[in-house]
Amino acid sequence: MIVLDGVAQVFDGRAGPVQALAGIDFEVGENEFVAIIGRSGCGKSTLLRLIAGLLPPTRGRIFVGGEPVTRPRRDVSVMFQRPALLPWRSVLANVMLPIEIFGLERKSYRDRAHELLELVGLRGFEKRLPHELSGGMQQRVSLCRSLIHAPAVMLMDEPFSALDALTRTELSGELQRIQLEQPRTVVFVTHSIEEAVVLADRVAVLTPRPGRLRKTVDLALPRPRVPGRPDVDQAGRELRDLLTAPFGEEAT
Amino acid sequence: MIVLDGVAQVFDGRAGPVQALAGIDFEVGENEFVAIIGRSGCGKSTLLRLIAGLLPPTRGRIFVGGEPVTRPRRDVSVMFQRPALLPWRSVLANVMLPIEIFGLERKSYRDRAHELLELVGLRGFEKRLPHELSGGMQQRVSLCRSLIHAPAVMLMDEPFSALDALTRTELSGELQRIQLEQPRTVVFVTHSIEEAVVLADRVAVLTPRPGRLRKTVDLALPRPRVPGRPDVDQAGRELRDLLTAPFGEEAT
Amino acid sequence: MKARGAVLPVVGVLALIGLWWLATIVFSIEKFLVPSPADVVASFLELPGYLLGQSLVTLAETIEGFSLSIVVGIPLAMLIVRSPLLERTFYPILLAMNAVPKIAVAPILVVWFGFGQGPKVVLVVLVCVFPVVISTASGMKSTPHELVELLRSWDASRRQEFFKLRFRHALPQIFVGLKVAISLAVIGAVIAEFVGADAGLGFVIVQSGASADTSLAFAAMTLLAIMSIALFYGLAYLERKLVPWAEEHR
Amino acid sequence: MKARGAVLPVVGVLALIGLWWLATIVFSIEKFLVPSPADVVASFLELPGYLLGQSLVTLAETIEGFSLSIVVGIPLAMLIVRSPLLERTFYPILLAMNAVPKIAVAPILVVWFGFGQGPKVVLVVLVCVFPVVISTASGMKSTPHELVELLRSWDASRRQEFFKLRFRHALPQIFVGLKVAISLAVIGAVIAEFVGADAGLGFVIVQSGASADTSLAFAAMTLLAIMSIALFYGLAYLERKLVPWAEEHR
Amino acid sequence: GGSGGTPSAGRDKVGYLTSFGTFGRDAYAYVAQEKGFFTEAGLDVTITPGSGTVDVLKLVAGGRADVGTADFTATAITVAKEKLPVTAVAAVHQRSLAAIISLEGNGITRPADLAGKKIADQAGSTNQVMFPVYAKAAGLDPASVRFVPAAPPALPQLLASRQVDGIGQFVVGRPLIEAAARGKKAVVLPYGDLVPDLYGNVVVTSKDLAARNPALVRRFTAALLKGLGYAIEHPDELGAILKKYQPAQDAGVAAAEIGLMASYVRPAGFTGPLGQVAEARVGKIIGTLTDAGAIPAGALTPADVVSFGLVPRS
Ligand SMILES: Nc1ncnc2c1ncn2[C@@H]1O[C@H](COP(=O)(O)OP(=O)(O)OP(=O)(O)O)[C@@H](O)[C@H]1O
Ligand SMILES: Nc1ncnc2c1ncn2[C@@H]1O[C@H](COP(=O)(O)OP(=O)(O)OP(=O)(O)O)[C@@H](O)[C@H]1O
Ligand SMILES: Cc1ncc(C[n+]2csc(CCO)c2C)c(N)n1
Ligand SMILES: [Mg+2]
Ligand SMILES: [Mg+2]
Repeated sequence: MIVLDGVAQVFDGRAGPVQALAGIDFEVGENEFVAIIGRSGCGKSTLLRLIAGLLPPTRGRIFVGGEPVTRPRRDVSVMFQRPALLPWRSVLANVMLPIEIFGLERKSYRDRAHELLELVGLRGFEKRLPHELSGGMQQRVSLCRSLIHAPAVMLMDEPFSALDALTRTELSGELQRIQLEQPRTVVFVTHSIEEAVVLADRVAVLTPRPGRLRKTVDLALPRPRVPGRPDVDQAGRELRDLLTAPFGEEAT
Repeated sequence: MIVLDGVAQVFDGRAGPVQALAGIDFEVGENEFVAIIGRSGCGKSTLLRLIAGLLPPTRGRIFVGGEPVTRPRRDVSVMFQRPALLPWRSVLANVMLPIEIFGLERKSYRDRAHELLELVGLRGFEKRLPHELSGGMQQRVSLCRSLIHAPAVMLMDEPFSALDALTRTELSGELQRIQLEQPRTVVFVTHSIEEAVVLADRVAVLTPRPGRLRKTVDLALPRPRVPGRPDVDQAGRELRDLLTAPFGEEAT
Repeated sequence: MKARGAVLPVVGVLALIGLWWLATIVFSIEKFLVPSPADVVASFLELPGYLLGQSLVTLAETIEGFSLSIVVGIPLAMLIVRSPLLERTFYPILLAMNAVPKIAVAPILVVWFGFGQGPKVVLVVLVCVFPVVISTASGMKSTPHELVELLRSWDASRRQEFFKLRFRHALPQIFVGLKVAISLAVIGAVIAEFVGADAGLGFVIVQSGASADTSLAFAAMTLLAIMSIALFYGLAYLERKLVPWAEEHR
Repeated sequence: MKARGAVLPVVGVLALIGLWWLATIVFSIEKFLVPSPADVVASFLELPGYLLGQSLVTLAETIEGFSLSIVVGIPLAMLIVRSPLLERTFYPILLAMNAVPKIAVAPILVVWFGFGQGPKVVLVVLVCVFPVVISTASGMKSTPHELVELLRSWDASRRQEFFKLRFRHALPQIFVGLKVAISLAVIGAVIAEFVGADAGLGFVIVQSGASADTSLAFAAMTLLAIMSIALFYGLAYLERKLVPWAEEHR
Repeated sequence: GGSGGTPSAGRDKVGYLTSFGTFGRDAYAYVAQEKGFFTEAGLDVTITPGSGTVDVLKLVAGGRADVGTADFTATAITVAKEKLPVTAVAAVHQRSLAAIISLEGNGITRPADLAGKKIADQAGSTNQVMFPVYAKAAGLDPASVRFVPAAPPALPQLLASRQVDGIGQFVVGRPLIEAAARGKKAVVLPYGDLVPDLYGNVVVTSKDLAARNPALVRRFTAALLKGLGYAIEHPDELGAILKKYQPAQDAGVAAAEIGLMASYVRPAGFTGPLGQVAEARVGKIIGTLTDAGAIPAGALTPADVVSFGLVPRS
């Protein structure tokens, strides 16, 4: 579904260029759930923006569904690292925004919006403005917005980073359920190994800046997975050990 | 050092009032490190803003160092949940901002700023502007800024939420080391039980909205603590069980 | 902002009038130069109906021209924001048009458009389209990059990017432009009336000027000031209705 | 924005001149109404030294008045932002002053300040202080709440809040105000020169207007346009130097 | 600047305002300056272009200028209505320059042709105020002529572009109008032909200065009138002199204007000294203005508006 071929990204800043990503060759299969793990600043968000067609790569080529990516596609949805809510829109109106943009019939999606808000624990907050919400609540609104329509590819950038452990577990459980019911291609950036192990079919580990693909780990554990299950926890420990181990030749 | 006496907070929004905190009675001793845990939207950030004197409580009284809090104090520093960097200032200039505000001599703090940036892995980014940084890098700049001077009280709102597991562990280790060398009163909001167990002398658990003090847990484990040490992990498990258990009469 | 909110502006205006009155007395300024508020009120009371009628003429021209400026200026600003090429090409033209003193152009407009309302409305547009364009364009350009990227990620059309995002984001700044423009609009209408009109407050001012009836001229100018202030607060009211989300929480 | 960046504005202006020329030919507009660019250039070449000298007079008044507006306007805006009380009291006064057509005030200013540069500078200030104040105030008010709270958390003084934060945040909007004001400043100087002046481009326009020497009037207006555009781009250049952080990344 | 370059030691400073700008019709002041008449009179004169009668009167009354030139009719009305403390001390034009100017082909050759026509003029100008008087003298119903107000600079353009049939002008405006109309001949209908009593411009000063320093006022008036006399006798020189002080002016037009003006400064049969103002005539003008409704009855006496003691005598 997604193919990255020799992708590199260099940003030109005031204080000289920054190499964010270098020589990424990577594929994500149809309906595969891939988690991306890597140290802060290694280029995870940049990678998502490249796949989303929001940024042309400095080098290399990117394909989604067999077509080269030149601009954003409607069947690819992005949930950004920051909530990016429109400050003048109520919670509900923010969630409904993609529906408006796609010109879909609002009425038929309004119930879904309410369901999603209920699911993430924001019932009763539909009419509030973003600045009246806590950080985690804003992130949950952003999550609902990215789930309101059913894209073929979902790119999610640390979707649960501002949430408490409990809500996090609940929501990652929900995400797993949705994925089992209606499988999609998901690229999911996270800092939580536990989350990666519960959700992902495969975990891609990036090296620190410039981000290269250090390793990918297949997780062939039966679903639904829950944290605490011995095999899940075991996979988590292995992944953690891998991450803590010194880098080989790729280390900066 | 910090005393909260019957503190409650109600926000008046367009869509009616929201009770964020209700009847909080709580004390933090001098040089005590208290971690606050609670579900998203339960009022943790609001609690910090109240202690910082940025918001007058709807009900109740707050004291810091024996004096009632009516406005922000310079010996209390806040690290906000969002990085809140000045977009036109370079990384270094953002870190130096409190020094400028306090009218302290810049030269003598510049080295410290460089050290802190080095510590959080931002060496070489001193001259960049915030929008050239990744989310986690911005958060680390904000962390350096809150550490540049030595306040008596530090209020930290999910300081490591945007960081990967490794950086997180490193930085919480650093924070522990600093706290051992120069003890301060710290109120530390976190969603990570592991972090709370490693850092805190005491963990305060809030109920969901409206936030009430559900329980406080003393952690009398020897320092320095590292994750993976059996007693630390054990405390973590206990805390997690406590959180996952259904609420008593306080449940919403 | 209810009843109490109206007290201070009134105090401010009363203070201004008091100062003016005091000045005419203390510096014994001649009436033909600066009449006292009493003279001005007396002048108004001589011809209240006539003066209000003339005010309505000026008001109509002002509102017509101002509305037209919005209709012309906002799409122009969008074009400018959309294409840096158009920006670089159009801006200097706009600037050149804006740089010409309108009083110097007014006679040409009269020759072209005759003595009716036409040239007045055109002049109002010429005077106030620039602040509308520049503030709208600046407001739309300052839309946070992350929100623009959000809409782009959905492959939103340019139109959607403008109307659902940039325009809404720019509203506070657009209103600053409109507030500057509305005063200019009133003045533009008056200037146009200086040149070839037989009605409107500008005409009253010229005519009273011709006979050094300074009190009458001041009465007309006071009516202009009232009109201008009322229009400004009308805009401010509209702004509060349209941009209710607290200003600082952007 | 180097050499290539200058091409488009030049193209725009040339297109404008071309259109103007074409119009004078196609509609066979009489020279006394709208002279062709050739007539205007000929008019300029008759008295190049004189006209440039008059331009300098107007330029000096413009820059003096404009600078004074900044010096007066920005602190005023700070007062307004600082205290809603002052805002509600001052705004109507400012509005009233802004609402009065300045041409009507010009003679009074001459009586008070004499025939020198004084009344011209005062008029320029009266004309352009309002956009400066309103855009500065609006820019400072729109500072994100989280940044204001950050500074408050350090118990920063009001002065620091203004200079380290609000002012810097408002700079792009302040520049919008300045860009609107600079054109008004030029026009203000010209209007002031209509009355009680014996130098400046405004004086040249009055003289030529009354003698139906439209080519000369257009030459003067062209010089004004050039001056105005140059000042505008000077401001734009200053803005790029002072606000280098990309506009959208706020 | 308008003042001469000679040192001003020991001379009295006088600020002078022309009636409107620095056209040929007002250029005699520069002649007096250039020919040294002011210096001879012990005066250091600064010439500033005025911006119309009312502004001149205000500036003189307010003490910003010592002396100025203004239309007499407008001065009388202004003094009567607004009690401006100004007074006339000499006449520049013995007959009013006010006129209606039209163009050949507009169907206007004589005053009676004005019936049913559209005339543009500055709001409240002398031409408009005095039109009923002129119309009556011409046997015309004033109501049959439609006046549309327009700013002075627009007038020639409105006429040339045929937006209107005629415009209010001074007779000396003929060269300008013909220049603007490119080839077409102007038709000039001077009010003075039918209403010969009206004065044109007069020299005005403040009542205060007239009382305080009458000698200075006399000296100035004499020197200015000497310049006026020289100007109408040497129109060719005037163009060059004006051009020297005001480079933007057209020397040819200025010479033509002053040439046309000569017979209004010194009309045929006029034997009095330059600048003369006759009390009886002023009384008659006031009567006419009162009849025309321009000033309230009994609001003005000749002495209110003219300091006959300062007026030049032979
Ligand atoms: N300015 C405000 N206006 C209205 N309601 C507010 C405001 N700030 C916070 N709230 C409400 O107060 C409650 C607590 O918010 P707070 O930000 O303190 O939560 P939190 O515990 O920090 O959550 P998180 O973990 O998601 O950051 C929320 O329900 C929120 O909607
Ligand atoms: N617009 C930009 N201009 C310049 N440099 C940039 C820009 N965006 C990102 N970078 C740089 O690219 C690198 C990767 O950034 P990116 O945001 O992709 O990191 P990340 O892996 O998402 O980090 P985090 O976990 O902290 O969010 C960083 O070094 C950052 O400084
Ligand atoms: C009463 C009166 N008439 C005319 C003018 C203005 N003015 C001076 S020269 C000129 C002729 C050029 O068209 C005109 C109209 C005035 N100020 N006052
Ligand atoms: Mg990121
Ligand atoms: Mg929070």
